Amino acid sequence: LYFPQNEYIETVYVGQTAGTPILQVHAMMDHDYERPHFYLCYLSSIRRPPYYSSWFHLDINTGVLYLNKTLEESDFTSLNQRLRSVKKLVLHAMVLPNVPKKLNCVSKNSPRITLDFVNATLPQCAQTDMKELCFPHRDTANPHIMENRFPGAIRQLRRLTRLNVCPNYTISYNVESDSPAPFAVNENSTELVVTAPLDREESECYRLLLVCTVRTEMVITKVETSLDVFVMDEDDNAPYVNGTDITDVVISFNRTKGGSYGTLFVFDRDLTPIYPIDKSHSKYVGTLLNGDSWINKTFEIKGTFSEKKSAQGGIRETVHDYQLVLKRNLYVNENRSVQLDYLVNDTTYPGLEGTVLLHFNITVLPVHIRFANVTHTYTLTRRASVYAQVGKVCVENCQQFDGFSVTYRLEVPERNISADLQSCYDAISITQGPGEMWGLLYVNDSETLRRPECQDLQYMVVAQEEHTEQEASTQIHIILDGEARKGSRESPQLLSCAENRRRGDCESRRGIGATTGRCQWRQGTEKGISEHYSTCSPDLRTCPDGYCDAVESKDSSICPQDCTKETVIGGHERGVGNGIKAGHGTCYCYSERCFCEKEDIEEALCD
Amino acid sequence: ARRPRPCSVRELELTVSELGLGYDSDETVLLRYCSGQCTAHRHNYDITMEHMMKAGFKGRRDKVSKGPCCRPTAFEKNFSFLDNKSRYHTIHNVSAKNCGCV
Amino acid sequence: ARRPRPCSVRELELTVSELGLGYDSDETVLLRYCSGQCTAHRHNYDITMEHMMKAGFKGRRDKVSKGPCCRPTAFEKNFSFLDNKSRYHTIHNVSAKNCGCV
Amino acid sequence: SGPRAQSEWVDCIQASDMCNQNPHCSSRYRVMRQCLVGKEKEVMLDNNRECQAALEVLLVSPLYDCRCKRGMKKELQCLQNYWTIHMGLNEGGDMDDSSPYEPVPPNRHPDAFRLASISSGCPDAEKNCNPCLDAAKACNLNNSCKKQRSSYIAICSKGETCSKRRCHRALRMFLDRVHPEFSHRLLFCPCQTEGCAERRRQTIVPDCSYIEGEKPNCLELRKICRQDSLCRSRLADYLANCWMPPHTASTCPNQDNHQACLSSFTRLIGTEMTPNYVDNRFSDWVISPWCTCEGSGNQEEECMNFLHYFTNNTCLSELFHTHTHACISNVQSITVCQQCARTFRHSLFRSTNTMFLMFIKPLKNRITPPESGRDRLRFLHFVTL
Repeated sequence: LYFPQNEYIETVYVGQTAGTPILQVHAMMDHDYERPHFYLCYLSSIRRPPYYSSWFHLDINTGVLYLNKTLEESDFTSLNQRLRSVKKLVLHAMVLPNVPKKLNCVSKNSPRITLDFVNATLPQCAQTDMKELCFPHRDTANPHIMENRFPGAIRQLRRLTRLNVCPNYTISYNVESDSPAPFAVNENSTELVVTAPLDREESECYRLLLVCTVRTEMVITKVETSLDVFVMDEDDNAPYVNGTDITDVVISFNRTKGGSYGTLFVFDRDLTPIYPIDKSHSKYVGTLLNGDSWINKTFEIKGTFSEKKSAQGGIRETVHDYQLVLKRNLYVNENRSVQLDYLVNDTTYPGLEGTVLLHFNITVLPVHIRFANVTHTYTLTRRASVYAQVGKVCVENCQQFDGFSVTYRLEVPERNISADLQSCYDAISITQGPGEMWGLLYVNDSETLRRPECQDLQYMVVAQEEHTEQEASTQIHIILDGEARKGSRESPQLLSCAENRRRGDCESRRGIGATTGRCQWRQGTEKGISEHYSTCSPDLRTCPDGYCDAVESKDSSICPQDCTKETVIGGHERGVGNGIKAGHGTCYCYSERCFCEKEDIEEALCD
Repeated sequence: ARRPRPCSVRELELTVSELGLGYDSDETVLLRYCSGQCTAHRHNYDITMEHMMKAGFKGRRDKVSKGPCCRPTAFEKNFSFLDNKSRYHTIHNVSAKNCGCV
Repeated sequence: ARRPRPCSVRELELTVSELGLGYDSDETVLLRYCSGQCTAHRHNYDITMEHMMKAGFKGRRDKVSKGPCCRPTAFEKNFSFLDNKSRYHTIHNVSAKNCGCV
Repeated sequence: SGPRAQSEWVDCIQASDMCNQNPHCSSRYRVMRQCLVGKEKEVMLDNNRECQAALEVLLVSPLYDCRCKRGMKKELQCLQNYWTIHMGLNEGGDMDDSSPYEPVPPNRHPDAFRLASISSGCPDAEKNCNPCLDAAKACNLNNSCKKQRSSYIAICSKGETCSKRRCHRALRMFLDRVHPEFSHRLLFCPCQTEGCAERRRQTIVPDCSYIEGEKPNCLELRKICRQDSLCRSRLADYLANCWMPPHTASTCPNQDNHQACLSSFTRLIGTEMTPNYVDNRFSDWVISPWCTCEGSGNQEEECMNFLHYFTNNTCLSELFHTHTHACISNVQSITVCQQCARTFRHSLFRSTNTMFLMFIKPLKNRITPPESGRDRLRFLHFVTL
């Protein structure tokens, strides 16, 4: 048994006599053998009922609430509700299929009856307009009827407190709706009745038009009001697959823990509420059917669901999507094919077909660590400064790798060479940022670059995969161009190119990280704060590019535009984490802080 | 002639765009800046520096300040505003809270 | 071009008479003074002041300092000497102990 | 007896002190606090004899009738004391709470005039006037407002690393310390351009204070709010001062007291139930907490009813109507299930208040136009020949 309505509102007046009907509560059957027994009960924690509850009586069979005593003015004043010209009497009703020993209100299914007690007498017929006669003053809650249940009365249309106000009026009701709806009015009891079981998946809500006809000798008046009747969902639909229940998944370069690789969808015409969070999520349960330990150790299925509207009729339904997710990183040499079966079970569906079986055909391909068979040749001027970037080395497909790491190292191919020549190879080093799959070649010792004996440098770059130690190597050839100078010494502390604020200074000065030996000027063109601000850089290919790479992070003066965490004065926008994403005019940096300001700056002097 | 005003906080209402920092915002800000004379705060050092500047600094070309400067001694913490593209920015140390001869 | 030297303490040996304070004494003093660049210590305030000066201060003629000044942040306490007429004198705050951009 | 005069209310800190000075009351007060600790409070209240006995004593103590003053010192402690008693009395279920704050005094002087200063619209002549920009300018020229505004913006606009909790606290401090003349003007400036409406939407720095990942269900958000004394109190106060059931004559409670509604709406900002403009529409704007009624299952109507406290609030929308000729987003009740609208072949236009109904051919024209509000009552009179 359940109440289709969780709130009833009516007004009571001084002078209304004992036995006066006030309103009628209704209960709907869950099973046809149930017979409702109605009781008043008391929700508030003090088990003692409010003292005014004795003024009312709820008929155990009909659910009609009557006055148990005539309401006096003293009753009104006895209610210690300050500030109220209309005082509120709150009762709760309960329905049981039998007669209980002890009445314990369960708040979830005890509709609240709110009676506005007015310190005045019931308006006479002349002062009662048709609306008041036909329908309750304030809109009460809309009925909610569980689908697949039995027909029955859902609401008393007649305003019971006004039954005898206009004795020579005859009041009748009927119900209309635009599209066919299984509702009617019981002319004898003036109750609105649902005449057939409802199906939420067909219609979630019926908007009815209640027509109250008031006949007097001379005039017929019709008063209409609309009423929404909602249909409550229960799990009466099995899950189904729309299209395919099988998907092929290939795992190759990206084999990282947490990666998702394939999705299958299961549909359910029923609802899956997200509130309350703790209860609603347990409805669908999924189980991996394979006993294979490798599969259990490696994969999991992540299920999420969302509500959508059906194409036909816009009825709410649920889509569950199931994604194959890696539980761990896979080694590069993992190479196998498996089929994963996942049983989805709609745990609250009573029928037998409450499950759907999903199939993930998984192919894990090995990853080969190899260089493209191309000789990598780089040209580098002997004037390059320390930390100048020479180039990037990367095994094949490295940009798509995830879930494992590859490290790079330089090796000198020729063994039997003089110590002098051996030291030439100190000129270049390789480095790698955290999580980066490529290596960056950079000048490690600029003095060596300028030694005449150091001509062309041939290195072996060896790439090694972390777990399997699979290796690959390739030869790189660095051609040193420009004039060698014996014993030339670089000034011990190279300046940061970023300190220069004007093109002239910038392009005339050496700077740390400068690939050509000289700093490079970038001229901004836009007004205001722009990502294309003017600045002086060691290498415009990599600085500024919004990314503090592995070489730049070796020394904060190489490319403060990308790496600084210091204060920036002037109009600017910070990069994510660090650096200057956008600046006003020219951006330049000293060790303590950076500045972005309009270009035409003379030396700032004291006055 | 009127006695030159001593170093003190002055106020000027302008839009954020008019600050010249490159931000494009029509919001207004009450900019407080320092201006005024500091002659009354000079030390022997300043008199010596002025003399050295006139007498030529024994061949050196160092530039020195001829006297105390009227400068902010404290800034208003920060000033936040919404620019004309509905993005928030916060500028630090743009408006003087107190001024002094330093 | 050499990078402009930042604001720091500089030293110069000269006689007391050369201080330009009017004392006549051949005793020598190691005068410490402040000189050098303060551009690296500017605030948003200074960039704004500079912009205002160029853009014309909304009709005002207030003079403002365009940036931090390289100034003594502490003085050597005092310096005593015997002048050429064998009389002792003590001068205060004539030599900088520390310098800073303020 | 009319509403109690302002000074008559005992605040719940004084009431708690008075109870603590009475051994009979203080012991029960301690018991009650134990009863409400932890998740089992419903069971404890219903079945534990000691809890029930304690509640009976406290019902006749000063704690039953105490209230809190908005913005009072130790406001949170006062509210916690209030809920110690009233949490136990709440009828359970999803009934709306009564406000723990002192009732708003009757609206002696219609505040339409004062509202004019808050929401002064644009003189039609001035094309690109932007009342929200003017509000920001006014704030920036007031030392305290500028300082407080910069403070919360600096905290709330830290991008990915912003802390919603710290941002909410900073917003509450701004709204507590700055005079409503400035804060209300920033929040409720009437707009006639999208630029202005976007600035208005940005006032509370929504990326940090409002938007957060996937929207929770509104009933879930209400549950979370009710677990926090401050949020619960301010939500109850908002409903008390801003919500009028759809078909009642006046648009605002307390005799059309818009100002009281604005204040209680503003005090919701910085709690879990922080409301904001959902987009930069300037006329047909919608205000809502960050939540959805999707996934409400069988409680969609209850969820929509709760959401309507914000999205269909005649008191809030009325506020701007007089100043901005904005079309009221007086949406009656957004039909809870779209399907209802279709089955009955009538449609609610969001921005106008007109409804076309299939109607029985009248012999005489209507007596009274359909009223606003959910049960559109229609009177058709026939004279029997």
